[in-house]
Amino acid sequence: MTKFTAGEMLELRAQFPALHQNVYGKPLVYLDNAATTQKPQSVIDRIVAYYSHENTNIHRGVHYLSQQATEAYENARKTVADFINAAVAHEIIFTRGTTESVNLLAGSLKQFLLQEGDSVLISGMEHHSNLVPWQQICLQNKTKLLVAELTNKGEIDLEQFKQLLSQKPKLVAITHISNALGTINPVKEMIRLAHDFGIPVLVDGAQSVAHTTVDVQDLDCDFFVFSGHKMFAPMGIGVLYAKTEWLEKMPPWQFGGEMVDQVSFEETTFNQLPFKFEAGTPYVAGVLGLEAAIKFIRQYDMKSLEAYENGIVRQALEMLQTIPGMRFIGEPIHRAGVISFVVDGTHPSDIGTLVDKMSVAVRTGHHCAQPVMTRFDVPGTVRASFAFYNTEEEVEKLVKAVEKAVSMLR
Amino acid sequence: MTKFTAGEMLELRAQFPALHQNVYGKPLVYLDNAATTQKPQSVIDRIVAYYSHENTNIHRGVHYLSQQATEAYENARKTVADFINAAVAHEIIFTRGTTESVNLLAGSLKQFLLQEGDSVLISGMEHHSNLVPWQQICLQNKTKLLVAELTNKGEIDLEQFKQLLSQKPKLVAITHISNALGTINPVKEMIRLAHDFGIPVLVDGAQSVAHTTVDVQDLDCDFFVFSGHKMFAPMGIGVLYAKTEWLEKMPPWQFGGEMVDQVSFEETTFNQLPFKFEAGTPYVAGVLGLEAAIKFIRQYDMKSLEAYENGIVRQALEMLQTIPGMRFIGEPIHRAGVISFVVDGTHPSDIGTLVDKMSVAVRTGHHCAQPVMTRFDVPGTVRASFAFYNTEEEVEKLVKAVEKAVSMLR
Amino acid sequence: MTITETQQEIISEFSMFEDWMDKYNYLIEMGKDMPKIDERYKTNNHLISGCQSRVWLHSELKEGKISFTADSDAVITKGIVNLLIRVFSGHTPEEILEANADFIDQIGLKDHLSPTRSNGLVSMLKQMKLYAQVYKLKQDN
Amino acid sequence: MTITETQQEIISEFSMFEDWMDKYNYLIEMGKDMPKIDERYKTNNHLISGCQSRVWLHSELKEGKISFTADSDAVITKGIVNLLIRVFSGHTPEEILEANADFIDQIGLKDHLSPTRSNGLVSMLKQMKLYAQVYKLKQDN
Ligand SMILES: Cc1ncc(COP(=O)(O)O)c(C=O)c1O
Ligand SMILES: Cc1ncc(COP(=O)(O)O)c(C=O)c1O
Repeated sequence: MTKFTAGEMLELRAQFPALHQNVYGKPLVYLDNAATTQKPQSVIDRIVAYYSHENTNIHRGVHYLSQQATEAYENARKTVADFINAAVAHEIIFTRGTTESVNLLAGSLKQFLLQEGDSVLISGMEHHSNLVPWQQICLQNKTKLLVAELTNKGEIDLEQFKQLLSQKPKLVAITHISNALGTINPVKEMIRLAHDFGIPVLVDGAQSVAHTTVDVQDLDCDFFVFSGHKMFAPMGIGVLYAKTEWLEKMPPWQFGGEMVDQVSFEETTFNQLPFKFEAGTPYVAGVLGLEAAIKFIRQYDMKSLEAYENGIVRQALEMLQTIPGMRFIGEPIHRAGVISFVVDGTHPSDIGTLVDKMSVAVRTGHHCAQPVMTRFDVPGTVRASFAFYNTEEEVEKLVKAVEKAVSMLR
Repeated sequence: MTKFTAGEMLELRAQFPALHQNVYGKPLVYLDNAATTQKPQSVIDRIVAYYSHENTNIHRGVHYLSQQATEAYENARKTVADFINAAVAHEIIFTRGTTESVNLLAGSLKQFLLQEGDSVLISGMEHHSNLVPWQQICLQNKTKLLVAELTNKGEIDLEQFKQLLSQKPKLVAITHISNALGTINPVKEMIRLAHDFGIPVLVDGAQSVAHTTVDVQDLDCDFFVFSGHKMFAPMGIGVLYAKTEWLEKMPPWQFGGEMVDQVSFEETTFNQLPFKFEAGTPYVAGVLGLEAAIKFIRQYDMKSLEAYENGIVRQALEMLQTIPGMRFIGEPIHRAGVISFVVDGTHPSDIGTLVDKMSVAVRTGHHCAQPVMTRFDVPGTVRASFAFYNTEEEVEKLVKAVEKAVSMLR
Repeated sequence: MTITETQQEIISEFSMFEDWMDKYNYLIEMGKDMPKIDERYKTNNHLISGCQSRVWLHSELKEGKISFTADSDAVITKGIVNLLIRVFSGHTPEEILEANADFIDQIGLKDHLSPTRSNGLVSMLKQMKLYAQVYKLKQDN
Repeated sequence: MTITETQQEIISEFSMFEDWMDKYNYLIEMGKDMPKIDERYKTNNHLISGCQSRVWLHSELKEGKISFTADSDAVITKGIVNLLIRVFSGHTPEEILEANADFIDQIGLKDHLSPTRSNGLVSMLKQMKLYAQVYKLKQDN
């Protein structure tokens, strides 16, 4: 593993135009990366090139532009498959994002897998997007929702998880990395445990793809979902990965466009994989932008990026904890680029408002994980979330801003 | 109404970079606009500006960028509402496109409107995206699918339509303009007829928004759906318009993200309109790109654009019909920018392949409207589809290319 | 003092601040100073939705004039509510319904006014006007 | 002639064409000249999916060698199928399985080879190899 020098980091950072702007007259310190990441110039350029010279509707078109764009689109699918090491390209289904991926899966599985009396197992740290779809389907199909509890450190209680597995839920749906706590779950281990009971596992990778190398075959997960916009790609594009055997069993969820084969008023037969699941005109520019983001990341050694980012996060934790009254929500042993905290005697939204005025962009609130807030009995948290383009200097600015905010509020 | 001069048209056309490129060494003649339109520079620039300086996740964020982007996003909703004259902005729900809009509607209505023994009325010229969702829901819910038949000219048989209405279907779903035939349906009249029976009407506006002024209050439709990419906006963004009274009755369809209000493991309450229907991180860049496209169109007088485009289409029809064996599929009295045809003794795909080599991009096949092909007993058609940036010269090139192709094939 | 006069007074107070720090310090001050709401009104019924922090608002009509009391778990939010109360409390429903809240803009809190702002200043204003509307209807009947 | 030799022959034929017109005229020619398929094989069973035009492909094993016949409703497609038949017909399953179809690229029809191309040249090739595979399995048993 090669270590990144500060100079190399600045070069990488220079490629993100949105990071180089002033807010309230001072340089923006962008620490809301768990919500969405900024985009490198190469991603922006790819979109511009597409709309300037390549734009067309794809599949079934015989004309030149359509042929070219179709090939580019399908090549991008291969790039994405490689990126998470899917066995074949058709296991990559393009969606709008993590939320739609989960909804697609839920909408399809509920037709044959999740029936009355069955159960689905999630964890206590799920984002609403990997919670509410299951909850609602459970309500519709009279299926039971089982919840793996969290320890005080904000980790999944593995013992209780194992007990819940013995109730034989039909599906386990867990997040790889918690956007509210920063916890990295031992998903590989958890998948092994679930598979011992013959239970398929969905991993919500929204927070992991930008921070660590993902290998779906090594994890052996049955389903994996993520969003482009959280990994330096455009908004509006995401992925559902599923093992072929599942995709073959799953009925389609949305209808129309390229996903059909033969249509009469009486019946419709559906197209082969992956098209069966991609209804309507595909978002070609988004898919090519996602490919550009992957190519951007791949220029670097992911392990080095991860190590650099972990260093930044460690520094932030150390400095923040010197602030009197600092309470971290989530103190997992394995943590990715998210730090959630409250400060005794202050409200998270007040801190957010004040540090914003000091040009530091953090998020406050429940982070779409209200049950986590309930579990830790806080009205919300302040969340600083990092990407590999953040610097030590920015960490210092964050800490100063929080210190100042706290001193104003007390 | 001011008439466009040829010079003004060239100025407008100059703003579309993708129209100014060579294919096989000759200038591209892009006549596949019903599949997707090209984008003006202002739309591309808007996307670039967003990702370069404004990119962030919206709603609930207290920091500066998030506030700004949230406001921009909600302002764009107002622009879209104005564009189709919706009564209030929250009647605009952002989706991925027409297909998703119809699926959202179908997925929501099936929960309370379309039950066993009920029926849904569509027409014989629907795009698969406004056919298969209803067909599949009918299959699931044992609802009947009624189909308004087409005349030999490719128009809806209004007499039969009225008879079908008297069977009291629960919903009428019809296209405004047929992408396969070019027919402009008398939707205002048809909505009036349906409302006389108390039946709500969905209008598929995928082909109309780029070609004519749409006023949903004047039409009095209950639902209206369209795609950005067919009206000079980015791919991956679309709209579901619905009257407030319907949106209030409709249960949400996708879950997660901003669409919830309170979440516990036991239950979830949903957010107010329009958020209830927008699950997951919104595609902000797409929405702002759609707004930019609307602003682009609004610089011009829509009636003049329409008149110009109609002139081009008339010219194409007149010139094409001099080709021996030419048979138009669809000869409606009211036609928008689509011409579908076959030439006796030739196969559409052969013509498509050959005119492509002459740098003319048309589409061949069933245009995702297989029942129309069955109705007219053709294996597919050649479809030339126009936008207001096409020129008389391009029409001449199209006709020459088709002539040459036919002479080669015979 | 009329509503407009109070607003003018607030505007001139704020005009003395040199930077955002002074301004927010003052808001925090006002948040801390806000008269306590009766605890029994801190129920879900009095909660204003659309705020990231919780805001409870209570109103009473006494001799034709509305008095507002409120609380919030966030102190800046409380400061802003306190401003609103100072402006609107003690006035008749009609006066409140006619008044605008332009002073917010002029004291540089405009960004809190965005309809999408999660601290919900707009929701508070709406709720106050709603109360005024209800009292007016009651009087008219 | 071996498969490779036929491919070489076709490549040199195509090398004489000056432009795309000549080439497609030749393909059209070959489409029109293609020996008729027995009408009873023009059924859905023989239809190749993934083509915009319909293509029917039939095969027979005679004395260890496969002969292909085909038809299509589109004449350029027919011309391309005819090329494929000329190359592969009359060879053993093993020969067909081992052969590549690189000549397509060299005669400038590469764009028809894209897996997403709707005229389904790839599907035709696949189907021919599939037949060869099946006959080989039958022989081996
Ligand atoms: C009439 C009509 N309806 C629906 C659609 C589907 O639109 P989209 O693919 O953008 O979802 C189209 C375009 O293909 C169309 O022309
Ligand atoms: C863990 C997790 N899951 C799901 C989501 C939802 O992703 P999206 O909003 O892109 O659909 C997010 C991001 O908000 C997340 O952090």
